[in-house]
Amino acid sequence: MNDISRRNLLRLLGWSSASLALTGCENSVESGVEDVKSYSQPQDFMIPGVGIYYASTCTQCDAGCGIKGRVREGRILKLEGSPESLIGKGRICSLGQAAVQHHYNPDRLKEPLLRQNGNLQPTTWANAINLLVERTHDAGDKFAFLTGPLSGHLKVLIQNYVESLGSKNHFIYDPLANKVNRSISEQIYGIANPLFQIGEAKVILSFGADFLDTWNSPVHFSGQYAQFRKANDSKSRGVLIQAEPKMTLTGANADRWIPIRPGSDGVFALGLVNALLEDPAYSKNVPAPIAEAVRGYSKARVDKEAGAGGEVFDRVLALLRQRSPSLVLSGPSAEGHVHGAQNAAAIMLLNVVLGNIGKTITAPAKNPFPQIAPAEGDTAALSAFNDGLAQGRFQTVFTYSVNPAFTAPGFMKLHENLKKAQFRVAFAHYRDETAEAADLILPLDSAMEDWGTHLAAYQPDGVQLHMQQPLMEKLYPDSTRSLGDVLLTLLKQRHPDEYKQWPDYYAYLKSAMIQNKPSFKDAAEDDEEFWYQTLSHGVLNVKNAQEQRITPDLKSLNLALPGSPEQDQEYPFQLVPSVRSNLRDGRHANLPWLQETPDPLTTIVWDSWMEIHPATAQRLGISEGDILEISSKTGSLKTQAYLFPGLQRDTVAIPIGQGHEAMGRYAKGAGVNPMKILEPVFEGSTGEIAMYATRVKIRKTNERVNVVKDEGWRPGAINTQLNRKIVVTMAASKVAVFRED
Amino acid sequence: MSTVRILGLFNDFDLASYALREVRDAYLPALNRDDITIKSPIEHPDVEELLGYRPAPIRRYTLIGSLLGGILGFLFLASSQGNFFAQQKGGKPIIPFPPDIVLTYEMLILGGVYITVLGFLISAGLPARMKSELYNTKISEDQIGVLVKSDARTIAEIKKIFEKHLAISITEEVIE
Amino acid sequence: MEEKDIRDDIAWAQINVDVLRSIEKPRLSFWLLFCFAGCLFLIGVACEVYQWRKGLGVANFDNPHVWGLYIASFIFWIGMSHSGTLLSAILHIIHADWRKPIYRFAEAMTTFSLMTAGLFVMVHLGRLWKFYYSLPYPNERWTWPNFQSPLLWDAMAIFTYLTSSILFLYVGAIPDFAICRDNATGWRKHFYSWLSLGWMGTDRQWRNFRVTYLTIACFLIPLAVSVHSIVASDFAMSQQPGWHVTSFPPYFVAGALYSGCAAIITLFIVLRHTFRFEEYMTLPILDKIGRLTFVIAMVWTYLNFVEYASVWYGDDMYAKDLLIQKATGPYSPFWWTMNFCGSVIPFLLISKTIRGNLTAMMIISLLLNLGMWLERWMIVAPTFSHGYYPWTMDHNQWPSFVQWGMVLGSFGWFGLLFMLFCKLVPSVSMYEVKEMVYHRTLAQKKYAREA
Amino acid sequence: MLLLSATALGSSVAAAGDKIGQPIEFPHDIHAGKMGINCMFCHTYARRSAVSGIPPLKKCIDCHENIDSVKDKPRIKKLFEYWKTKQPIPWKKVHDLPDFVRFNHERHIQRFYFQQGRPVEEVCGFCHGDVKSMTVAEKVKPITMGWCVSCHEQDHHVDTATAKTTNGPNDCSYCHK
Amino acid sequence: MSIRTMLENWEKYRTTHPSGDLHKDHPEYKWAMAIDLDTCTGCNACVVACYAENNVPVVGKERFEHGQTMHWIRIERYWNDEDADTPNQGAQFLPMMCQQCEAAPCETVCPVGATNHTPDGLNSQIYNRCIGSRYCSANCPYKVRYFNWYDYPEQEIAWPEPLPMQLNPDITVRTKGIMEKCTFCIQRLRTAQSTARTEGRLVKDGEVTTACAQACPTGAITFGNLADPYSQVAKMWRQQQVELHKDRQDKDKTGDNGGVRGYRVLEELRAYPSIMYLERVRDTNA
Repeated sequence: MNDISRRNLLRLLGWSSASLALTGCENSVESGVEDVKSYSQPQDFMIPGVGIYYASTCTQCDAGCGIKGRVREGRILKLEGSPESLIGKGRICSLGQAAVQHHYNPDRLKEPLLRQNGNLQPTTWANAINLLVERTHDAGDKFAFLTGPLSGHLKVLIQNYVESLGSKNHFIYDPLANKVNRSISEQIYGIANPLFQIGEAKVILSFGADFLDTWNSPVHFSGQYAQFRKANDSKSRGVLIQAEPKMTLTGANADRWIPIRPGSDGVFALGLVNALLEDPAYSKNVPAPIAEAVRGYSKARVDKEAGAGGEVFDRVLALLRQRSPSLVLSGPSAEGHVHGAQNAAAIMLLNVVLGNIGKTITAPAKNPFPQIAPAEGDTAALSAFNDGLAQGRFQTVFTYSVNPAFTAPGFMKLHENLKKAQFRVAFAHYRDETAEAADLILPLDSAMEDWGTHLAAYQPDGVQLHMQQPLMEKLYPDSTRSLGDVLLTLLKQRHPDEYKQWPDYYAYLKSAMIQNKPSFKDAAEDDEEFWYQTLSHGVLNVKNAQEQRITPDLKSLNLALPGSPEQDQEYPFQLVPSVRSNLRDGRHANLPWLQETPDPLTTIVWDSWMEIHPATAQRLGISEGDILEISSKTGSLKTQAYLFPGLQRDTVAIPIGQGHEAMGRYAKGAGVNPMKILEPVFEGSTGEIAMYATRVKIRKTNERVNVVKDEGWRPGAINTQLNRKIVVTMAASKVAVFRED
Repeated sequence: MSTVRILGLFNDFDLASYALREVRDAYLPALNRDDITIKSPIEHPDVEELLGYRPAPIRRYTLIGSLLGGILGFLFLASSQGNFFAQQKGGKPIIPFPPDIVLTYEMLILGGVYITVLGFLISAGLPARMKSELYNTKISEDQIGVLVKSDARTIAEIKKIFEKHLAISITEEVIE
Repeated sequence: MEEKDIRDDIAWAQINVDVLRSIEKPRLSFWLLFCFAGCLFLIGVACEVYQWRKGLGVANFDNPHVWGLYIASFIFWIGMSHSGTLLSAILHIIHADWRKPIYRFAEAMTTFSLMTAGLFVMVHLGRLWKFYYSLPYPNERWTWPNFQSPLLWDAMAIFTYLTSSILFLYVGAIPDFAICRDNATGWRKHFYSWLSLGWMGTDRQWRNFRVTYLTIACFLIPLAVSVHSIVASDFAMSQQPGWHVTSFPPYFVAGALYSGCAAIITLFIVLRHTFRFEEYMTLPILDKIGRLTFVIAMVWTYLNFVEYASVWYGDDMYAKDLLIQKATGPYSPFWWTMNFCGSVIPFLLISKTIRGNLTAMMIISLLLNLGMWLERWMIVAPTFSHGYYPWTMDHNQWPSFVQWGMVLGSFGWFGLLFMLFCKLVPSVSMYEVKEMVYHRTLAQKKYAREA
Repeated sequence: MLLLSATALGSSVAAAGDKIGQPIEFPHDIHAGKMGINCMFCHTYARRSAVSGIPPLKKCIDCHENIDSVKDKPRIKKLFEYWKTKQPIPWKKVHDLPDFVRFNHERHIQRFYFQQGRPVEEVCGFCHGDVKSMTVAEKVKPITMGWCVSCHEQDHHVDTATAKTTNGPNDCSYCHK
Repeated sequence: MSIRTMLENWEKYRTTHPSGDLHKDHPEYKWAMAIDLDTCTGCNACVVACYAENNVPVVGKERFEHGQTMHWIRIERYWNDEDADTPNQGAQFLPMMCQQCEAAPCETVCPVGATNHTPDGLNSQIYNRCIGSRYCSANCPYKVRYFNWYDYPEQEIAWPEPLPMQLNPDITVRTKGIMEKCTFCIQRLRTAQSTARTEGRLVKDGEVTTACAQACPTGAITFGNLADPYSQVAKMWRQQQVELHKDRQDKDKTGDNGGVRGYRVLEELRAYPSIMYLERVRDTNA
């Protein structure tokens, strides 16, 4: 079916059928009051009152789960996971559910805005396009494009566009990137994103990897986690050990949660390696120099530096010995330090020693389309972009799907540096901080209105291409556009003959897909039919994608870990800018559902808070709701205190994602943004921002507020069950195993 | 021969009762019990000792009232619970006895009280028209009135008796 | 020999004069007081309007605190209503004739506090404009209310109780209306002759009157008991900790009589003072009420203690937790005040001198009622903040000004009704005082004759 | 109380039968009556969905393109104008239940038309009246709750095959959710 | 007419629930759930899914502070009493929504009968009948009923344009003064049942599920028809030896439940909830 009839098919029936507020009036039957409209020319499967499901792809995070959207009377009502997607496997997370609120958001940009004598004025697309053309035609290397992680054909278009301008400055920025891990696994495994077979592992030791909530591909991992936990007669129930300074959701689900000192992950890992190497069974697959290097990491040292020695250490060691295959994961809290690379290396070494490679750590299938392969972001890119701005090298800058003005650490002064550029263009959905700083804001189609193709960076079980298609008519047909369309228009200006064959992005995508038809499993002969198939399934499985194997390479492994830092008297606490699953880097802060959904661990809503351990709080005379002033070397902020036992004693945590000064009614003015007080500390080898390396001091102000949270207010620091049989816990050893029938 | 009505007012009940006793003992042929009415500011049960007992059939009304209230009440409850929209609630029977008995009990009392009051009005002859009768506002204050209705001759007799017993005032009126 | 409740040698005419004085043209002070009550009532009305338009949220209810002062005050006012029945019905049956000068206003209290209680049921509803769904009327939809719900029993019981006590009050007042009629002029003449139904005090009328009055009295006693046990079952029938208590019905009834008596003392003193009823509302009578109150207070104290004990020694951990919470949690100040006012203060009534001291009695009676009001609140509120479910337990919840406003309003409303009553109905039963005097003189004559 | 209920009924009945100004005065009498077209030919959603919806514009056009005899009639002209602009016709709802009432066309038609094989005049007409005799459809039945119940409480045959009968659901949550 | 109906069905009208014979109480359907607390990670996907499916309004910070929230399903997080200081075994999560009790305390007390037990074993809430006495919530042991303290549809925060376009037309949007709660997505159930009836069959297992169960990333929530012995949920209840009509399961009488994890929250209150939880598991060797 072509685009035109598709639009008819999505013609709205009119809102009259949406149930309105239940009025207090009598239940009298009306006649001739409300209107009822009908499709003028529907497809025969469109039935009023019956929902139809269209396949698409979730763009809320970069995991790229396949989704199915329920459409009724031309309105997208709800999203479900698509069972055909190998990533989501029919499941969907809270972020995905809330995507519809991005689409219907009252604060969405409804018209292009142009900065005229200081403030932003409405303008026309035609005008905007002309401006773009004229300001970019001789930009050359003065042009820079900052985007988030990309994949699929949009990536191709963007790259082509940047090239066509003769610029090399396409920066891919991801505030929450796990770049350090990627580069180290590149180095050791030869693969940036190996697959973690969580379902297969019998024991998982995770260093702050919040794989159930925010890390890599949470929905997929959650599915695996279910298998991991399930005991059957072939395999016992998997044991999860989480070592991290601040309890993540994954940590909250661990059988054993170990509050290690921030940054000491490597020490702990090497301690285990060292202990394991005493056993020849393990030492055999480790070269001598490594064994030499780790010799120093005694249990005592682990105890001293990581604060996780003694009986805990033995338990973990015993488990790793008894239960194989195991899996050791390295998460943000391990890599977010100056010596992040060493931490990661140590952790991966542990995997090698335990012989998990090939069992629980496997290689993904080879992606046959290098062009549309996912391009992942990192924070070094932001630094580079920022430096360019600072030095005035970039005159024309575009931004898309990132909000650097909000997410960039304060010390970068990015907001000022942006001003140095002459022409700033933001492709955006909201008037967020970056858009506010731009000269031209171009409103984009929402994810429910746009076309696209996606390839996931973390792609389990073969290679799968996800299609994104509109789930309903554009809400603002004349004023929002697809970035793809815009880029095509711009590219046509540069290379008319190359691009003239495609009237719009849709046509471009379609032809591109049909071109690649041969490489997909059971693709239909007829092109149109194949296209229809593509849209109705939403996913395309790549034919016999090439298998890969991992051969660990331990040469040139840098394990030089610093000793434990001496106590900093002035800034006694380590700051953990924790990631909230609902808000992530803050891009979802304007979704009311996500703001109102309590944070799983603190149950706080609509605000920020600082987590502090009850014992520490008692020592400082801090009680829940006290407004605290948290200051680092680079800045300070004020927020409410929440007493949270899931913390290493001299650590405090503030969630990322709140503290917007713009973006919309729900986001604006809620909470604070810890990124603003990060110290300028960078990871040694990759130059990533060391997120966990900031030290802070706390001052109790005399203000006080009620913490707005879902758990009831009761005397006593933390919420327990009062010995009532609400949540009952059973020891794994007792659990009876049932055969699947 | 015309019927005459006479009202004698006495200062207290003793005088009135003496007068009555004498009227009673005079055995006036034309006079019967129902022709004599005592009007008093407070109740004097001993009037009946003088003039013989009279029935007060209130309790019969009460019985009927409560029975009606109870039976109809229960029927009403059960039948409205057991209509087409019978909905199970909290696993209890749709026609549960404890609640229905509580409500029946209330309706029983309701019926009882209402009908009793009705009975009172009927058997006490209320509301009554005052114009038709001899009445003196002193009665509601502190004096006792004795009202006798009979033929002129008897009345003459009675009038004497009243005067003998120092009636304060005596009013007469001829009916038809 | 003990002093008399009331002088024997009051001239009957004098009684009329004294009492009728109270219903003559109101003085300025009356109007001032009347306006004050009116203002209180208007506050309540304003709050209701606000709540109606915005929703119940403005009253600061929440989950789990879905009930609050409305229900507490509802029980309080229902409790008040029991005084009248106690004095007029129970004492009537046991021939305690000292009740005679004071039962009339007590009965009025019954009626009016029932009307007030009714208001609280209304304002409590989330959709007041749909309250008629709860009435059993035949309708086109074939739907009926749910007769299983104790709230329905409440509605039924209160309706019965209200109408019956109104009838009782009215029937008992007919002879007095006749007196008013005989002494009134102008519109009052018509008004009272209409009310008195042409009562002429004939022997036939008196005869039936006596039987009727006694019969209704007999009905009222079980009715009053049932009403408050039903209010109790609003709680006892639910299965929340702190409510699911077998001893609740008697406990509530005792509490009701208790607060009723206290209220009588208050109004007794007020009326005696304003209408110069020293002759009728005499200190000996006050003394008797004082003793009665003390007895009931002790009954209540006992039942109160029994409730705590049964919880404490029972193995219902939920109820026990709650009890501990009441004594130590955020509600503890009120809880202790409640117990102090309810169980300790009445011991003052032991002393005869205090029973004879109007000011002291006034203060005590007010304190007792404060205690009783708190008791109702302590029954309703804590259960919500510390019920079965740990997650929703929430100890920092406080009623908003809307709820308090309505509580004030209710007192205003009661005041208005009662003051109107005082000016339209003789608040001392004249004919019964006469009876009282008459019978005492008879008795003395007899005594003299025998001596 | 009886009076109350009476008025309740009265009001709902009073609402019935008043003419409604529709954008196009659609002649049911011609289509259903004169031409004898089955209701479900146009109201095609009624048997497949809870809401019966309104026939799509295309439905009208498909036939009327080929009926030249009436092409010049004003109503048809208007119809084609809508078609040209692809604008849906703003019909007025004739039987508009309150938003908290959920009537399911599909179930009723499936059971009484398909499973019991009764004629459409009876099945549809039971609630919509004798449409054959109307031009613009009017509300002629009360369609109040009591009216629904009066039918729900009767036993109806499940289908022609068996003698098994059931009455309509008496559970509130079937219509109110 | 009513008297006739009453006398005809007298026997039927005098029976109580749960009778112990599930098929007598619910010949066709008895919707029930099983929630595995070992795989529930507390990720809140179910909560948002419920917001999206059931037109649940957001109330905003101020109202939330007053405890006037509306979420029909909430994730509860408790800490161990033992290791409260350092939660070595993590937190304890529990998704709590209306338990659809067989003998629901809320039903009996509603003055207008706005909440009833449906033939398919649900605890229905009839919004347009509710007058807001809030007795049901007062009597609910789980406190899972949520009251519309304000006219949320009118509140600027809940559904400013064009958010109303997302509202699910299959269920009513509630106005002020009305009680509401989890309905097991009754609109989905009714649709499935209607389709099944048209095709002259019963709803198949897995044919319909609730929004929360459908979203749950770990599949911790199993929903189905308990009256169908072959349904997944029925199997789990059997396997876990939990019986609907018991207020104390046989396996618990021995003190040690033999490693069978099924239990129901506050079972001893004899409300007979329709949701079975599977005990959370922790490995003591770790």
